[in-house]
Amino acid sequence: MPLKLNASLVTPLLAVRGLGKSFSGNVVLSDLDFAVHAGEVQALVGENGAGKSTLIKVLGGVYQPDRGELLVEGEPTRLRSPRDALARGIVVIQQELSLAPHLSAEENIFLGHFPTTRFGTVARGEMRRRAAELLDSLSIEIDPSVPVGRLSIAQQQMVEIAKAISLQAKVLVLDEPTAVLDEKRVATLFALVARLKAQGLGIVFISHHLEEVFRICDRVTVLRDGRKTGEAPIGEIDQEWLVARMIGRDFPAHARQARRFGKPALELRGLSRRGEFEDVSFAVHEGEIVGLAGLVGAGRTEVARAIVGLARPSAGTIRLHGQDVRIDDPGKAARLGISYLTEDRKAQGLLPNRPVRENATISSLGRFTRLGVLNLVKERIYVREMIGKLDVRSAGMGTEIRYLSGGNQQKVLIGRALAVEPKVLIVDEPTRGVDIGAKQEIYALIEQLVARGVAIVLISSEMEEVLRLSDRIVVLRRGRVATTLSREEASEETIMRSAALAA
Amino acid sequence: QERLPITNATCDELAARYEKLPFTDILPLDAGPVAIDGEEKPLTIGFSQTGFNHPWRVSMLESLQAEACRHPNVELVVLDGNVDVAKQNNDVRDLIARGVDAVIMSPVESAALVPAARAVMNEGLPLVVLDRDVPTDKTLFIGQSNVTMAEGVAQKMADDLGGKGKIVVITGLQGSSPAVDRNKGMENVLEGHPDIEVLVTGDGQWIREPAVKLMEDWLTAYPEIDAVFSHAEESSWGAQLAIARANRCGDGIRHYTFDGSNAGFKSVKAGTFGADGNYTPFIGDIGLRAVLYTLTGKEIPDAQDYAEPGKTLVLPDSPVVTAANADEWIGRGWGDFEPTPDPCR
Amino acid sequence: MPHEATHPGYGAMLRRIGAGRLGGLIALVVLIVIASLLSDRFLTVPNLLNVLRQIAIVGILAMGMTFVILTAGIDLSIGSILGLSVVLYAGLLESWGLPVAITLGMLAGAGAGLVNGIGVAYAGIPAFIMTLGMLSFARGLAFIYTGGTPIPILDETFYNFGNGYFLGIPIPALVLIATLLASAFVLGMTPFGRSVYGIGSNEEAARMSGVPVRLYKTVVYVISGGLAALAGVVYSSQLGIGTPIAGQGYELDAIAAVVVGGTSLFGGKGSVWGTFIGTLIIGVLANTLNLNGVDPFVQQLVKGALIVVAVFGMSRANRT
Amino acid sequence: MPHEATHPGYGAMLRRIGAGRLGGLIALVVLIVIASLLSDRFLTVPNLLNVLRQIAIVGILAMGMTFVILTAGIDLSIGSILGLSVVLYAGLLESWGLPVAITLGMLAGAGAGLVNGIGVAYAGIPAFIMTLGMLSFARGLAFIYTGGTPIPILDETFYNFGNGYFLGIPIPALVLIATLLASAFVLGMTPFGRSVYGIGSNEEAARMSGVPVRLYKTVVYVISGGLAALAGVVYSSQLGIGTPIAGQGYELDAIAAVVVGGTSLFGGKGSVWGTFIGTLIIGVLANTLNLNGVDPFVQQLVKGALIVVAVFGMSRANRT
Ligand SMILES: Nc1ncnc2c1ncn2[C@@H]1O[C@H](COP(=O)(O)OP(=O)(O)OP(=O)(O)O)[C@@H](O)[C@H]1O
Ligand SMILES: Nc1ncnc2c1ncn2[C@@H]1O[C@H](COP(=O)(O)OP(=O)(O)OP(=O)(O)O)[C@@H](O)[C@H]1O
Ligand SMILES: [Mg+2]
Ligand SMILES: [Mg+2]
Repeated sequence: MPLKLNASLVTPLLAVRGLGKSFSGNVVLSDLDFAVHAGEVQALVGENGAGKSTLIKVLGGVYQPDRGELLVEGEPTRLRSPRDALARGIVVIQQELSLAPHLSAEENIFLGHFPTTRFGTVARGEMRRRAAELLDSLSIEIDPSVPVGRLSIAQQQMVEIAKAISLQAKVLVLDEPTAVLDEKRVATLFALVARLKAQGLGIVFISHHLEEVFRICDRVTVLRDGRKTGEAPIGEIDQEWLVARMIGRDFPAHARQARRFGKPALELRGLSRRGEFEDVSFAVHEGEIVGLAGLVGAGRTEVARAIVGLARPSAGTIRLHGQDVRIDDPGKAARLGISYLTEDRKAQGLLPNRPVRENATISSLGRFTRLGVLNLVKERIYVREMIGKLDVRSAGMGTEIRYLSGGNQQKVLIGRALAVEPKVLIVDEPTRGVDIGAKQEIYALIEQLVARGVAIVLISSEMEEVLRLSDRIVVLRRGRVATTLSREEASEETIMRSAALAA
Repeated sequence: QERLPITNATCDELAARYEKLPFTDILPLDAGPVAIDGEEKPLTIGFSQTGFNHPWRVSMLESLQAEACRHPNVELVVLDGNVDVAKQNNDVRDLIARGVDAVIMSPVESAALVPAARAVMNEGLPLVVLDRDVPTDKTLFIGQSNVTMAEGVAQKMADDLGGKGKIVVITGLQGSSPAVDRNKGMENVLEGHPDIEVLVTGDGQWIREPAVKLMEDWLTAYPEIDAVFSHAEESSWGAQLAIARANRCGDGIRHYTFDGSNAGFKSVKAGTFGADGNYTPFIGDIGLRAVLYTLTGKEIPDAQDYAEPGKTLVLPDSPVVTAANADEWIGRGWGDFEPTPDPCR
Repeated sequence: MPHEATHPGYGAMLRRIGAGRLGGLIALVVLIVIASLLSDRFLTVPNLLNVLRQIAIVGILAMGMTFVILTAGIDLSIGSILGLSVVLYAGLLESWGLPVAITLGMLAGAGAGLVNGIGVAYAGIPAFIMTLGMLSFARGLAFIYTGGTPIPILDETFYNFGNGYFLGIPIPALVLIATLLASAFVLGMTPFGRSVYGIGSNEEAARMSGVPVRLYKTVVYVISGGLAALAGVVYSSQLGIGTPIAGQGYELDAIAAVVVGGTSLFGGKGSVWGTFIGTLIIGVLANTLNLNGVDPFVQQLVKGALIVVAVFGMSRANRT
Repeated sequence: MPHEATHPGYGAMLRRIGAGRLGGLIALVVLIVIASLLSDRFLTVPNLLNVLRQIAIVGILAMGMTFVILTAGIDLSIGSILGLSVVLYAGLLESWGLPVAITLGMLAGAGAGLVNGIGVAYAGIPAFIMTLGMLSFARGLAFIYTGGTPIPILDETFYNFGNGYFLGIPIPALVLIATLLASAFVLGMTPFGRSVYGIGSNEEAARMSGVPVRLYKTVVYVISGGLAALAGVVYSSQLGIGTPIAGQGYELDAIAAVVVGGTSLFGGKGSVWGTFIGTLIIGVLANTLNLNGVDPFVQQLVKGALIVVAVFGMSRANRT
């Protein structure tokens, strides 16, 4: 490998020239040049909908380019399918997780390239051993024989990464791999990326976290509306340079307003669910944001699900505005004024083949209904306004939401949660996969809601986000409240310490 | 030479079979083009059959095609009702839309084809109904009775059993009109024989496979069975297979069945079946001749008034085929295939 | 819209949405052109009215099936429910009179649908199995009620309903069209209808959004059962008989109409308009084959092949 | 494992997986106990062998169907393919001899499956429609080939195959068991088999992983068609006749067996062992009803209700 290094510095492992791609007349990429070299981590950044995922889908053989050529080690190539791409050593981890939920982790890792015995059967022993090694090297603590559908999103993401490594790639493309990982796992992943880079792989890394780009990348390419607006070695630029090319505008400096809390809106008392969390108590007041921090798997999502009636607590009570309530399903929760923005966009959020408009209003149809009939005009006006306010970018509200970029999908779902005008809003990883511009917009939105007296529970693995928004921070560790920190006490360090402390 | 639909036979082949048809002497008609008012224009006759899921139904068409072959200016349009009254209703209306000169119909279900029959009559077209009647106006109905036929078969069974015994019944497809009628005929006879006990009834769907399972299970459940009363030869064969497999050939279980195929008659002769209801499908040719009589303005000699609207043509009774008359009937039934070898022999 | 420039898309997008149905329409038009070339009887008023009358029963069934399939469910029991309702109409007519007979029969159909719905939505039994069970169960009831013998219906009013015309159009066709319009309204203009699409698109997400998923899924089977009983009204009034074997196998015809009409069996996508077109395609196909006197055995073959070709052609048309 | 405490999971996990089949087994055992109480003839060797022979045809069909359903597909054409193969065996036997007849019939079955597979996997036609078309098409072919008349089979060897015993077990039952073992091996032990689960679980993910999705999907339909033809061998050798209506409606029985056996119609989940149990449940049910001489009308009713109850009970058992 090292011998070839020099030569491959000249010839990129993978490149596109003059690439163009559109979907039924909708131009997504135009005249794009992009290259990945051996032993290099190439960052790809841009706003939601800039075309990053589309580009890497072309690289991975999922889409065929309309225009331009694709070169693998200097040789013009057509990749007709992901199978073709894999055969050429190009491995892509998609933004949307793509695992087979019914298969075990080890089978998912080796799906498409099972180790076989000499009789052509799957070599189970070898598969298990190699899977265990891989998972171990990534410090993923899961039972490799468990169906991945039972794993948390973060764990699934790690399985995907293990899978990619098992493929012995020459080029590894990671589309927002860190979006669902906590700090600890991000560090693990970055160590791995460094190792692979040293082995001579070419790596493409997509992230909305610009600090991550500066942490591990060698070069960066900026996309905007499907065109390249900048390319530079990482050492020659700074964050402002990036933001300017991505968005072309600046953000106002963040100034936090003082908040005034009202009466307790939502109180949990000794809430437990066997095997998931235990004795969780905290209160959220009107006009307050309570952050729920913790490592992946700490049980934050489970608590939220119990609150909105998706899982039945085995003990404890939920009080709403001073009254004990029993919530059996999210419909009841919604009627009581509790809205939940789920962390698993694809599985629990999107109505994938329905238009943006319907996705936005499915929770709040009542407000457009008179005498049992929907007022479609009113709905349209409302959605248009919402799309404008949240800056959702899509061809129109009639587009099926699955065709939107991940970040824009998230904005629509936020719009859905807001449309019911909740009194209590639980947001689970609200800015996962959202670009920095949109992130600011979402923060502003959350702050507006709080100012209007909404009580908010914020679940987030992003330390910065929790710190910035929360008035109080409840840290969960293995299903129990480890500590509750006031705004003054909270810092990245105090949170991490109580979240990760050995039991 | 052109092969005709369904039967896949040529007119030459059918001409040979015409010779053997039992009722060519009823409404006799010379071969050759049919002239209406002295004009030999092409005639299209629609035939709406219940369904072609049974060879009996194919044989009915065969007799019809054989007659049609004798008249070069007569063309048949054949439709398959798929044993669905609604489909057959639609078929008949499609025939009218196509502009046929007359309709021959063998209904899935008597009462349900009334609207279709009225539609034909409203167009002023001749309508000949075969096998199962429709209780509304028509040009002519030609058919035998499944009820009386079943009475004959059941009577033979009662006689053979000496008025005493245990029987099992395998019906034709549940709810289909011949199954209903054959059951009724059997019940009529058994009313007079209180010592004949019906152990159990099952749905044989006219075919072999379900009958095998039924009989297998019944042989397990009932140590003593004297006879199998089955609505179809195929189902009887299924029962016989099950008997052989259960090593119960020695029990002397008798079979009483229906269909009237040559293979069935041979099996009666061989003693496998005690009786075969001789329900002939060869009435299609009479139907077509009746239509041609009507179109040419010829009187149908033996047409009589009867309980239903319209007229009927009374056919000579086909006797139940038993060992006594089997020889006389072999060759006059339908189908030219050999009987299944009796596994008990 | 700030991003107009990047997304010249509206027109394109619209075209794509239109095309979802365009494919079906094109297939229908092509079929009609071929049919008229093959037989000059095809494009006559009586024949077209025939076709409309002929598709009414399966069309009404297919409307109900569309609701169910939109939720990613399936209802195999509609043929049997039709059969059950039909024998009830026939059996109750004489002693109780037309209105009572119809009411009770329709209630039985909706009731069977309710059982289906509760089984699927509350007991969590897969729709395929639940409605397969009902297929057997309802048919058994129909047989037991009649003792296996068809019951003739001798009511003139009823007969005229099934065989009459209103404004020159066969009444069964009008029933179908009324069903179509009502279904389109419910699916397009009510929160319930909207939620039906949502449930089919992603049941979990719909639940999270506060849609009363189980209730609505139940309602969908009640609609399907009720419409099967309505199809039974058309059936028995048209044919003047209540036979326990009525409607056998119609579930497959109805599903075929729905899918040919572009509704996805995986739920969340499709419309009753599409189903109407699908029903027409299948109806015109059967009519043409009959008009041209195609050998019945060959008809089966051709019909099988043509449905596949139609769906294939449609998906092509919708792609471009 | 550090997370043992919060995740008591492994044991529970294993038990849960086991239970996926346990539910079916419990249902079967309950059924068997009831059957033996209702009739003392039930638990006799000849009767149990009978049951095994009786389930062979649908069981073999259901094995093929399991492959298809595991990929989230469906094959409605197997009954017709069985019918087509059966008339080919009967028709070719006399002039070409047994081996050639069987080979050609099996090839026809696999060929029909191949057409299904290409239609579904390459042309993107929904499996329901593609195989519904084939249902009609293959049945049409069988009718045309025979002219609607059954062809008797007069071959002793063939007859003995279908009706004989080997080591005291009916040969059809042995064929079923061999099919079961081979299917279980392929699904459980080969890359193809595991990929079948992967495709059904998440087709997109399988494609991304480099699984030749279209090829494998095609193969699955070829297997289903081929096994339908194998079931045809059992059918015609047992009955000594090649009738074009053979196998009508068997597709629904096969699907029922698969689903009762715990395989999900949405793909990715299930096993041929489950299907075998499902087939047994349905077979024992029919046998018991017959042994007790239940009226055929009532049988239908009871059968419908019991399948639903069995599936419901199983899902309960699997939950705890
Ligand atoms: N299959 C498709 N059909 C139609 N439009 C599509 C399709 N895939 C993507 N698009 C559109 O292309 C644009 C680029 O999407 P893409 O997913 O590449 O963005 P992205 O840069 O990855 O965004 P994000 O950061 O939010 O993931 C978006 O406007 C999206 O709506
Ligand atoms: N490391 C792990 N090993 C095994 N199981 C885990 C692990 N991490 C999470 N889980 C599973 O995830 C569940 C808790 O995850 P949950 O989603 O509630 O946590 P969270 O704090 O919300 O994390 P996330 O950041 O992923 O949302 C547990 O019940 C467990 O099944
Ligand atoms: Mg993206
Ligand atoms: Mg979480």
